[in-house]
Amino acid sequence: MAILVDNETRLLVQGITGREGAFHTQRMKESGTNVVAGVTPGKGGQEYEGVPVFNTVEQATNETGANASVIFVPPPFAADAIFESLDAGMSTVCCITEGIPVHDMMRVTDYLRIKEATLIGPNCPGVLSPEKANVSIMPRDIFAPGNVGVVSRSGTLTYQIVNELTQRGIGQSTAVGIGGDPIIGTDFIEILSKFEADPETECAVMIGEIGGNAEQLAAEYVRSEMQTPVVAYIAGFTAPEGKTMGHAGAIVSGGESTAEAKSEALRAAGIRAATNPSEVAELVAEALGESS
Amino acid sequence: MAILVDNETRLLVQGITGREGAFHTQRMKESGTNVVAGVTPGKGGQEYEGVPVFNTVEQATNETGANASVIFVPPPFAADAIFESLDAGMSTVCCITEGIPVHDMMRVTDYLRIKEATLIGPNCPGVLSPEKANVSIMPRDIFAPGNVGVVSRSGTLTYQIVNELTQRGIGQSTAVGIGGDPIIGTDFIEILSKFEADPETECAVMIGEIGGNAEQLAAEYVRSEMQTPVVAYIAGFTAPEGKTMGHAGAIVSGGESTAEAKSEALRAAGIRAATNPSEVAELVAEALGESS
Amino acid sequence: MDLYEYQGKELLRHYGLETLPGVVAGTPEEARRAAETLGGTVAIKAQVLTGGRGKAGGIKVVSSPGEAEEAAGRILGMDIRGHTVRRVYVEGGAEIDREFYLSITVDRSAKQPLILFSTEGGVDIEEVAETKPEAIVRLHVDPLVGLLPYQVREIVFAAGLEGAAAKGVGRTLTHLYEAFKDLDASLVEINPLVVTKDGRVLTLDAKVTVDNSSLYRHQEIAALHDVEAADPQEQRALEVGLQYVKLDGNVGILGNGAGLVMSTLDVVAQAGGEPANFCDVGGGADAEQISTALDIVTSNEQVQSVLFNIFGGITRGDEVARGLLTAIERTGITLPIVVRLDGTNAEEGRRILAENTPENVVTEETMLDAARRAVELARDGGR
Amino acid sequence: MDLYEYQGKELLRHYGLETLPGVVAGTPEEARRAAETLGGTVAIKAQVLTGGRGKAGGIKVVSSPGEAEEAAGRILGMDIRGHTVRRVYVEGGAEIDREFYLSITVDRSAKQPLILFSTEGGVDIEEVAETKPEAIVRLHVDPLVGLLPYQVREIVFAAGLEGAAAKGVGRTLTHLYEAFKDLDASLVEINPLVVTKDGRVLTLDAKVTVDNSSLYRHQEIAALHDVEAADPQEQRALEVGLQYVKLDGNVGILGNGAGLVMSTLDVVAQAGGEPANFCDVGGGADAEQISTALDIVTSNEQVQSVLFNIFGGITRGDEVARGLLTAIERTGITLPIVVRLDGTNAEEGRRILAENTPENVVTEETMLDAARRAVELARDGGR
Repeated sequence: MAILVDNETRLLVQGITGREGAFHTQRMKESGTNVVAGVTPGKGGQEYEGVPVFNTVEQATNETGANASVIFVPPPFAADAIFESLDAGMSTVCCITEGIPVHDMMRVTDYLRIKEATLIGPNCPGVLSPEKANVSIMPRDIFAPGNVGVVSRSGTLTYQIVNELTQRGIGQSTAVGIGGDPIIGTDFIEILSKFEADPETECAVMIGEIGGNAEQLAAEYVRSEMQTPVVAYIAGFTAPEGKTMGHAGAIVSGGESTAEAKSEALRAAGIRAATNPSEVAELVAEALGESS
Repeated sequence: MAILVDNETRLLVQGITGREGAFHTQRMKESGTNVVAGVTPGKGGQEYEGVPVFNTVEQATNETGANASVIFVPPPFAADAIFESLDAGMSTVCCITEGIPVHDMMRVTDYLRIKEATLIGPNCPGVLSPEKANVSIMPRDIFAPGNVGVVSRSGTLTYQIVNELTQRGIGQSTAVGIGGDPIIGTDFIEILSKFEADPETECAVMIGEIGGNAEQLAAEYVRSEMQTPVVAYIAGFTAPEGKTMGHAGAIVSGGESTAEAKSEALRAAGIRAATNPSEVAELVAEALGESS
Repeated sequence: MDLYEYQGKELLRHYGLETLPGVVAGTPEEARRAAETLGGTVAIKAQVLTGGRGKAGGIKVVSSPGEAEEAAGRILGMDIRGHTVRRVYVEGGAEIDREFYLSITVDRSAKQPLILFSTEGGVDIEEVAETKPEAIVRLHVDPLVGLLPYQVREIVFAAGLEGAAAKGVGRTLTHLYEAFKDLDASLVEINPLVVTKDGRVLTLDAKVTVDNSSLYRHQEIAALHDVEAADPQEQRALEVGLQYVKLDGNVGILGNGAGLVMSTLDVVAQAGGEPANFCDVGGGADAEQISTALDIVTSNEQVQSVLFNIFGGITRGDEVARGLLTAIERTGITLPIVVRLDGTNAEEGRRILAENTPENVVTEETMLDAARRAVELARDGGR
Repeated sequence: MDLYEYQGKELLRHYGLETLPGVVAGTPEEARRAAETLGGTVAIKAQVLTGGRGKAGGIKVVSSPGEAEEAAGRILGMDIRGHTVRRVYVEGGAEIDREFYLSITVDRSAKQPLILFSTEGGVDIEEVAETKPEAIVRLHVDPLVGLLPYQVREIVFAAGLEGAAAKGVGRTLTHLYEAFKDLDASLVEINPLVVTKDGRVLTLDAKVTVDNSSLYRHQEIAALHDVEAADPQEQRALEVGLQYVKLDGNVGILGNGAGLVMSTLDVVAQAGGEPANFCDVGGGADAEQISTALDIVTSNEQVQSVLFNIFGGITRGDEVARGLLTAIERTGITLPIVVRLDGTNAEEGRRILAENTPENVVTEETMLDAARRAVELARDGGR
C-alpha cells in the first residue's frame, strides 16, 4: 500500500503543454505513472507525449476516468485550476505552482471543506509512491520502495533526506511534499493520519522548518493519536529571524516559531528529533529496528 | 422520542423583543418549551418574560447552553441571524421570517454544507414535538402526542391536517413546517429520513403543494429508502398556473410541477395520496392499522 | 418582479452587456421619430410582461419611419396573452451570424444559480430542452465562490466557439452573472444572444425577473413597477401586503397561507363549486388587512358567496373576527359569508362573532362543511 | 511587501477609513512647511518599514513650524533597527479619548483571516497578549462568506462600545476588512485606532503588508516598492527572481529551496563555521540565474569560501553546472567553491563539471562533507 497515489492513480496534468508541465509529464511517465490526460484550454484535441490533451478537466475526466491531477499552470490561473479539478471530482489534487496569492488559497481551502478531495500544495514538490506513481517534480532515482512515509514542508530538503534513507537501504511507502506556503491544502496532521492508517508504513518522517506552528500541532497529534513511530527534523536553527511588520503575526501564532521551540515540542511529545539530515536516516533505522 | 426538538431543547429566541418574537416567546413558554435566552442587539442585560436577553448569540450560548434557536428578525437582517446561530453551534435553527431575499438564502444554504446543524425554513411555521418542545408559531392546542410525523411546505395547511389527525385521536411525534420559499434549509427528504430513523414515528405525513419538484424527489426517496408508511397530500389542483417569465424555470424543473403530476409520482412510489385534508387522517388511520 | 425588455436591457448595459440602440415609444408618432433617429432597418417590439409576443405578431421588422409608424399603430393596444401592449421598443438592426440561448436562474433543488446555454438560440428553447436535451449546457454556480473562469471556458468550449466569439460570449456570461447576483435576480434570460457578422456579441432580447423580497435594497428597480399594467384589485391587495388572484367562478375565497388557500380552492371544486377569486391574507394579518381583503374579494361582481377559511398561527382568530365585523359594517356587504375559524385565539374569535353575528354570516365547524355550504349559497345566488 | 505608514493610510482612506491630515517630508525644510500648512500641534513621525520607532525616538509631537523643522532634522537620517529614516510624516493632532488595537491578518492554522481587537490599544499589544489574553478579542472570518454584520456587533459589544463610538468602530472594521481583501493584504494593523473627544474614529497608525504573490494584480502597489530602502544585493537578487540574505560569517551559501538552504546553514554551523550570506535559487533556476546568484554571494567581501549545495527537482543539475562554469568564467572568481550536486540531471551536471573543473572548484559527495570542507577552506582564508 501507499497513501494518496498508487497503481490505481489515473493522472491528469493541468498545464501539460507548458515548459514545466511538459518536462515533468515526461518524467512522471518514465516513472511508470499512468498519465491518462492533459488539459490546456484551447489545445484540446492535440496529443502530447502520447497523452490526449483536453480543453477542460471535466471533459478529460469524462473521457479518461482521471482520478488525480497535478497542476503546473501559472499563479494567476492556478486557484481556478484547483477549483476545476475539485469540481471534476478528483480525489487527489497536487498543485506544484509557486506564487499563488494567499487570498486565492484561502478561498480554495474554504471550498475544500465541502469536498472529499485531498489537495497537496501549492508550492510543493508533489507526491511519490516509489514504483507505483510519481505525481511530483521529485527526482525519482533517489527513491526506493519501502515502509517509511515522508512528509515535508520543504522540497529539496525532502530529496536530501529521502536520498539519505535510500542510501542506507531504507525504502519509502510514500513521500509527500505539503508545501511551504502560508496557506496549504493539507497539513502534517492529515498526512500523518494517513500514514498511521496505512498498514505498509512502519515509520513516518516529518520534515519541518521555522515559521508558523504546524510542527507543534503535529507533535500534539503524534503524542495523542499515533502508534507508528515518528522521526522529525526541523531546519532553520541558524536562519535569521524573518522580518514581519506589526504584532498580529506574533499574537496569532501564540508562541515561538523558532526551530528550537519546534524541536523542543517534538521531543516533549516523544518524537525522535534529528539535528541534521543524515541523523534522520540513523533515527529511522533505530525506530524500524525497535518496532520490528 | 421526537425529531429536531424535544425535552433536551434549550431554546434561544432571536428577535425576542420584537412584536412577533415577544408574542410567540410567551406562547412557546406556555407550551412548556425551555426558552433559555433571547437575543436583541443593544438590549443585552434586560429580561423579557423571565428570559435573559443578550446582545449576541455567542454570548447567549456561552451563558445559557442554548442548543436551538428560532428567528423572528426582519428580512434584511435574517440571513445574518442564521449565520450567527450556525456559527454559535446551534444544532437546530428555525427561521420563521418571511421575505428573505433568495440570494441571501443561497449563501446561507451553501454555508450550511459545512455545518452539522439543521436549518428549518425560512418562511415556515417551525417545529413542534407535542408536550416536549414548541419551536414554532403553530397553535399548540390542536396537537396531541403520538406516533405520526408531519412534514409540510405549508403552514396553515399543516394546522388543518394536524387538527384533523388529533380530532380522530391520532397524535403526532413531531410536526415540521419546512417552509414554502424557493430556497429552504431542509427539504422533505431530510425530514422523512429523520422520521424513518425515529423509533417512535410509525407513519409520516407529507404535505406538498404545486411548484418545484421536491415532492417527486421525496417520492423517489420514500420508494427506495423508507419502511415507515407515508401518507401524502398535495394542494393546488385547481390553482391557476403561476406566471413566470422566460423559459429557464420550465427547463430547470424538467417536468410538470402541477398537483396532478406530483400526486401521480407519489402514487407511483406506493404512497397513499389524499385528495383533501380530511382524507389524510383517514389514510393515516388506515396505515397505522396496517402497520400495527 | 418582472421587467420589460427595455428596462432589463438598460440594467444589463450597466454590467457591460452590449445591446443595439433602441428607443421606447408609446404612440405610433413616437415610433416614427424613433425610427428616423435610429435610421435604416428597425424592429418594432411590443413591450409586455409575458413571452410569445413574436408568435402573436408583436414584433415587426420595418425599413422606413413610415412603416415603423404603421407597425407601431398595429402593435400598440394589441392583447398578448392577456397583456395590453402600451409601449413598443424601436430597436436598430444587426447582421446576425449565429444565435444562442443564455440564461441564469435559481435552481431550487440544488439551491444554487444555474446557467443554461445553448447554441440552439432564437427558437423555442423549451422544445429544444425536451427533444434535444444535450443541446443545452447546464452549469451550477456555487453562490459563495461565484462564477469561476474555468466554468466560463466550459460553456464556451461546449458551444464550440473560438476566437472573438468565444471571448465575447465568455465576457457576456461573466457580466451576466454579476448582474444576476447584484440585481438579486431570480431570472436573467437572453434569447437570442447573437454573434453578428462583424463579430460582436449582442443581447437581442432580455427577460429579467428580480426577487420581490429583495426590492427593499433595490429602490431604483422597485420604482420601475408598472402600476398601470397590474390588475387594479391585485394592485390594491399588494399595497396592503395581501395576495389576490382573480378566477372565473362564483365563490369568493379568503384564507390565510398559500397552502390552505390552495387546498380551499380544491375543496370548493370537489364540492362542485367554482372559485371566483382568492385572497391570501398571509401570516399575522390584522383587522385592517382582513377588512381590505373582504372588500377586494366582494368587489368582484361574479361573487355570489364568500368562503372565509382561517386557521390561525401567527394570524389571530380574535383579530380576524374583528376585521370581518369591521369590514361588513364599513362596506355594508349583504352577500352570504361562510366563516370557518380555527387555531390561535380561534375560540375568542368565534365568541366575538357569536356575540355580533350579522344576518348574512354563517359559521361552520369544518373546512369541508364550510366549502359545501359556500357552494350551495353561491348556487342559490347571493346577490 | 511592507508599506510605509503614509502609503498604508493613503490606501485605507480609499476604503473609507478616517485619518488625520498629513504631509510627507524628505527634508527639515519640507517638514517646517508642512507644519505651517497643517497648523497647530503636529506629530513628526519617522517613516520606516519596522516597528518600535516610538521607543527609538522616531516620533516627536511639536507645536510650531520651527520645532517641526528641528525635530525632522533630528529624526531624518536616524537608524531605527537597521532602517535609515529618509522621510517623515508630518501629521495633524487630535484630542484622543480612547485608544484601541485593531488588526486583520492571515491565520495559517485556521486558513482564514483573523481579526484581533483590543480596548488596550496604543501600548505594547504583544505584552497584552501574553499577560492579559482576555483583553484581545479574536474572530475568524470565513473567506468565502466574508465579514458578517453579527461579527462586527460581536467586536463592538465585546469592547463595551455604545452610540457613535460603536457605530464608528463597526464601520471602520467593515471597511478595513474590505481593504484587507481587496488589497490582498497579509496584514492590516491599526494601533492605535482612536476615538476622539468629539466622537470621531481615527486611524492613527497603519501597518499594511501586501502579499508579494498578489502584486501582479496590484500594479499601483507594486510601484510603491522602495528600491532605495532595500539592500542593493537583495534588490539585484529579487530582480532576477532569487532570494538573498546577508549574514555575518565567512562562508557564502548557495542552494535551492528554502528548506535545503536553511538546513545548509545549520550544517555549516554544526561544522563550526559561520555563514556569510545565502542565496536561494529556488525551483527551476537556469544558468543565467545561477550565474547571477554566485556573483551576488561572492560580492560580499567577508566571504572566504562558497558552499554550493544543489539537490535538483525542478532545478536541473546540467543547468546548474553550466551556470556555475559561466559565472566563474565571467567573474573570474578565484575563491574556493565547494560543490555538492544531487537530484535531477545531477549525473550530467557532475559530468559537465568534471570535464571542465576550474582550479578553485572542489566537489563533495555529501552535504555534511561539503559543509565541513567549505568551513575548512574559509578558515584557511580563501581570498
